[in-house]
Amino acid sequence: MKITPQLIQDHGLKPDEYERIVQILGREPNLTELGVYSVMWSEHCGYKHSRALLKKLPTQGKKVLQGPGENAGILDVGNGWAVVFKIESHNHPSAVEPYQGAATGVGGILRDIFTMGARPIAILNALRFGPLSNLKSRQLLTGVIRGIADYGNCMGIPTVAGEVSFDDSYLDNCLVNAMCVGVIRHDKIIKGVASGVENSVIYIGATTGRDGIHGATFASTEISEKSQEKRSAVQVADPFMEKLLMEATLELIEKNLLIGIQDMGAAGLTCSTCEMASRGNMGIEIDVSKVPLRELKMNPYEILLSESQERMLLVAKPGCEAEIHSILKKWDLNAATIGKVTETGLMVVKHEGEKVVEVPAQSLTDPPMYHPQKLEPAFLAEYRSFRESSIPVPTNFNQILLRLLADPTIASKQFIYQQYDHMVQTNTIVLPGSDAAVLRIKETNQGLAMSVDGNGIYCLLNPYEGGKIAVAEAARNVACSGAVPIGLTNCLNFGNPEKPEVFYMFEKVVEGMSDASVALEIPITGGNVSFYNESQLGPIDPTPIIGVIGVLDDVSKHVTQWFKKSGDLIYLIGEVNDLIGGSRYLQVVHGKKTGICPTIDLKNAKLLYQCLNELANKRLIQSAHDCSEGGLAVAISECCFTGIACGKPLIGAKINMAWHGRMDGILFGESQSRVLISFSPQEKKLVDQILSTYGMTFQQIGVVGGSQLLIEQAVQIDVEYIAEQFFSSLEHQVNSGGKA
Amino acid sequence: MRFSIIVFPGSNCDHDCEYAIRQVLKNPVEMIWHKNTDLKNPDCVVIPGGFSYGDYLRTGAIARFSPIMESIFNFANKGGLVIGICNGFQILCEAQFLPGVLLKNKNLRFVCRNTYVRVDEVDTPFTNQCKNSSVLSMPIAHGEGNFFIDEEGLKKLEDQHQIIMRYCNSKGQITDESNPNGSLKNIAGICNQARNIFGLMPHPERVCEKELGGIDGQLIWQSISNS
Amino acid sequence: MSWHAKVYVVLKPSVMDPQGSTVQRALHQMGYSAIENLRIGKFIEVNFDQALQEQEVHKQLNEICDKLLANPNIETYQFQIERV
Amino acid sequence: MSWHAKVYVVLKPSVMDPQGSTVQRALHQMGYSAIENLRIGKFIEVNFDQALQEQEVHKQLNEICDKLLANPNIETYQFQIERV
Ligand SMILES: Nc1ncnc2c1ncn2[C@@H]1O[C@H](COP(=O)(O)OP(=O)(O)O)[C@@H](O)[C@H]1O
Ligand SMILES: [Mg+2]
Repeated sequence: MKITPQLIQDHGLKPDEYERIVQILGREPNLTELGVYSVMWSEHCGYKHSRALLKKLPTQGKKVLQGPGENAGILDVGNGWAVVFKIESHNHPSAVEPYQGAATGVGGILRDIFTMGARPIAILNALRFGPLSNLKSRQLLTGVIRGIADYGNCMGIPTVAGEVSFDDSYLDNCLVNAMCVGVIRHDKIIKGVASGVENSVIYIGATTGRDGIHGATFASTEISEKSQEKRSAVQVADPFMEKLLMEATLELIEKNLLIGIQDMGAAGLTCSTCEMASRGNMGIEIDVSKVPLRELKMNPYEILLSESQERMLLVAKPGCEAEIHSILKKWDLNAATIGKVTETGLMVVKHEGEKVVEVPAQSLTDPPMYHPQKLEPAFLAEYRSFRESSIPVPTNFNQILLRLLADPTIASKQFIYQQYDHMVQTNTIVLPGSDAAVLRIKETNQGLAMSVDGNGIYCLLNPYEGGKIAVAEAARNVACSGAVPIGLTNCLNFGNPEKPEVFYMFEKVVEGMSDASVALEIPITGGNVSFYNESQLGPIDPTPIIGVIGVLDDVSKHVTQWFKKSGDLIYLIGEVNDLIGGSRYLQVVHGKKTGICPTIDLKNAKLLYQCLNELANKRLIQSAHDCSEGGLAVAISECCFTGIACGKPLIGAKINMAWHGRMDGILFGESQSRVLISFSPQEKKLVDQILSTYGMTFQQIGVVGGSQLLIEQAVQIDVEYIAEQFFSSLEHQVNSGGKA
Repeated sequence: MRFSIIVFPGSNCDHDCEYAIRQVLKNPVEMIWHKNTDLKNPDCVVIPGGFSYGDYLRTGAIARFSPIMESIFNFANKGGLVIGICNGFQILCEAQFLPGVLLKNKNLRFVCRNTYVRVDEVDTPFTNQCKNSSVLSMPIAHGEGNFFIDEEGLKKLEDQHQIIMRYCNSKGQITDESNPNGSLKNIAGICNQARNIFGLMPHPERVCEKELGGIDGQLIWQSISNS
Repeated sequence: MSWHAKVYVVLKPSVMDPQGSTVQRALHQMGYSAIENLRIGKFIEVNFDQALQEQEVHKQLNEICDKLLANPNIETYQFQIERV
Repeated sequence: MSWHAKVYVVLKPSVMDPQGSTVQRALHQMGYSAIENLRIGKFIEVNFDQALQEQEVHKQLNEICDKLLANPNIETYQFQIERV
């Protein structure tokens, strides 16, 4: 077939990119080769617009065993154990087919973890939808949650934490980011590398069908009416197959039978073949007529580009093939030796004896890199010019508090996480519902704390501060649980990077994240970029999602967020101030998505985390909870009642503090780096001393007790009543169409 | 007391049961792959939770044809103890070791949360360490735990005292609000007529350690050990 | 050429159908008030090797329905066979 | 008297059916080796109020299939109506 300009365009390649391919090959590519380049050089696989920036991320650290570049990042947690983790987006597929899209998203990130030899111990997710008053948003939410739940539940991997919020900007383009965490002994770590000439390349797992051909290219364009038609068959999730694949893979690795292994995710067989060859500086030759197929008459183009799920490619150690096959047989999995490692550096594909692809493997993994134009969007100046004084201070604070607690972004996500098995594997020490989930590592005393976080509106108002805050907040969640944050993964969800305004925001967010990562000494071990999150409504809010891992050397020292005991003192660490810019309060109550984004002092944040860690280590505090959306009043409320989700009684509090300014800002403003702690009066001296040592600003703001929440003269309300609103609101709104 | 845990493709609470029995309760355990036929001479067989064969078609439907099932049948016929938890309960029903069936939860959603169950029969090898009418706190995690049986079957279960535990509130009252899945008569666990086969939806292996929020599950394992 | 079978598995009338009633309720809420008795069963299609006699196909179908495709405690089944 | 409709919802041929293939594999292992292409769909039975015209039943069925009973991304449907 002749390669026409139209064909090149249909493959999402630009004319000069095509020229580059011709130069590399010294000839015109054939259609199959064109397909192979087009997927590997798509934005989704090739990071064409983001790579230059991502290279600047701080990825080094004492505990980093594996930074970006492999299937997942790896951190040392001591005692010979390591944690393997990564986050990935499945936004576009989920927007089209929420159930299967979300399920296959979970399947994909799980493979990234167990392909490194680690047993997945936890799944997390971050989701964004349009408002629940919209039928489509409700359908997306319901489908996505079921998809995540069915996959993780069937696999027997607990979904322990997550984050969901709602905003108009995600109406047609929901976000589905899934993160997985696994643990592994150092000596079992294996990589996606091919080496050893003549070693066999083996395909295992599900059969290959025509589903998801060009999925990577699809994820690299905006969603439109047309994208629906452009899709080939929807990828269907088969968690049972993945469970078998996981057990078999872990057994193969445990028995030391493999040189390298890589999952087939985006760009399927193409990607795994050339990436393994390229990482090992080798070539690979495969015969696609040997690939187990599900459909008749598939041509090499289709076989190479199919994104059928639940498949892996592995390179066998010499002499181990027979044992590999017998293990796969035990698990009833397909396996086929489809090729071998070569020294040529070429990716060669044969089909029925004929050579159909011959290209340098490295050229596929080294796509063009762009430095897109950037332009500060005009709206930023507008947001900055917002005057808080233009908002009248209301007086009905009880009602406002109730409204915020019932706001789906703030309200309990119990309705969602009860659909996830969050206890299987019996490691979950802190269940969903506190700032971070805490899991034990069974063979040790240690625990891992984990949290995902992101805040689109801060990044919209001020991308640099927003980027910093995203990192700091996820880390703060982990620190509140008593753990030391040791590394992070991130998923950058943005609009079309070819639009200078979008790219401007992207760059600023990444700068902010980088600076926070350096200042907080939390290296970035990997992540994912999802561009082209746009619809007729324009780009989504810039949404970096940060997943942080923390370590507790003694898991019994973990801290949860709810008040424990009547008579305990309540401290606020951090400042009392009255700024309402960018707050959920301003948005929900006044309908204004604007204002000056809160700022954060990273030096102080670092000290705060160390301070929290010391308080936890010395077992001085009963609870710690960070103030985030909804501000101080919402945070205090949550301390009063979130324990009931774990069978603990609810309990009131009486708050009196030194404050000045506007009461709505005091109660609902979202100043950063603030944490509420509670502790027994006996510990006051020691707590004061530690807080002072770290230079924290703090004050006693109240005492735990009673059945009411009393804040100054402003709030007086029964805890049982607000708890009821908080826990039932989301389910109610999903069922009733967004009416609170 | 020797335990054998059956591992089906898709079982995923097998290691949780193993950990609870071996590490917490210090009993010997064997893991038995479903394609085998040798149970390794246990005193009690455990069919763990999970999604055997992905729960495709119907929960437990395909697992009952595994080679190991015949060995379990023979073992049970000789009076050996068999406990099926969650998916294990579903398999026991599909295999007709226990009467009834577990339908989709009434609200069609998977539910993972703590529940309370009242132990109504203590004269069994699985509950002999419980006090009559005692309330245990145990989590559930299932999409299909809605026990159903026809009227005649129910009457038999009641007459023969085969309904071992029922969902209740923290005070032990059997109420609609405390029924998490629409189960007939709030049934959470039943045994066969011979009382040596027990199926239940809640997960005793998940509450054997304080760190995990409770130790009520130990009572089940201890009862088995003592019988 | 082979045998094509269509198998219908339905819940016995006495067995409640949580899924069916939920769907029916949803449809009522959407305004389809003329709907009643909605029940959800399974529709299984399967081919048999042409070499088999019709009688043998019939026999095998009965077996696999009894053993696997339907649960006799709660379900009944029917099937049709045709040559294609 | 009322209208009785039978609705068949099946996966599009290009869409993978993990459930069907798992069941088929199980049947093969049980010795039913002549079986191929087993696919599992839904069989929905529903009644409509007799007061409706046949045309109206037809229209409503199309609507509820499109909106709720079938997922147009991966499934297709057919139905039959009869008076009972
Ligand atoms: N936002 C990011 N920050 C740091 N590393 C990133 C980011 N996005 C992608 N990466 C890294 O780039 C590499 C390629 O990512 P990806 O294509 O998503 O991998 P895979 O296809 O194996 O999931 C990975 O090592 C990933 O960790
Ligand atoms: Mg990968």
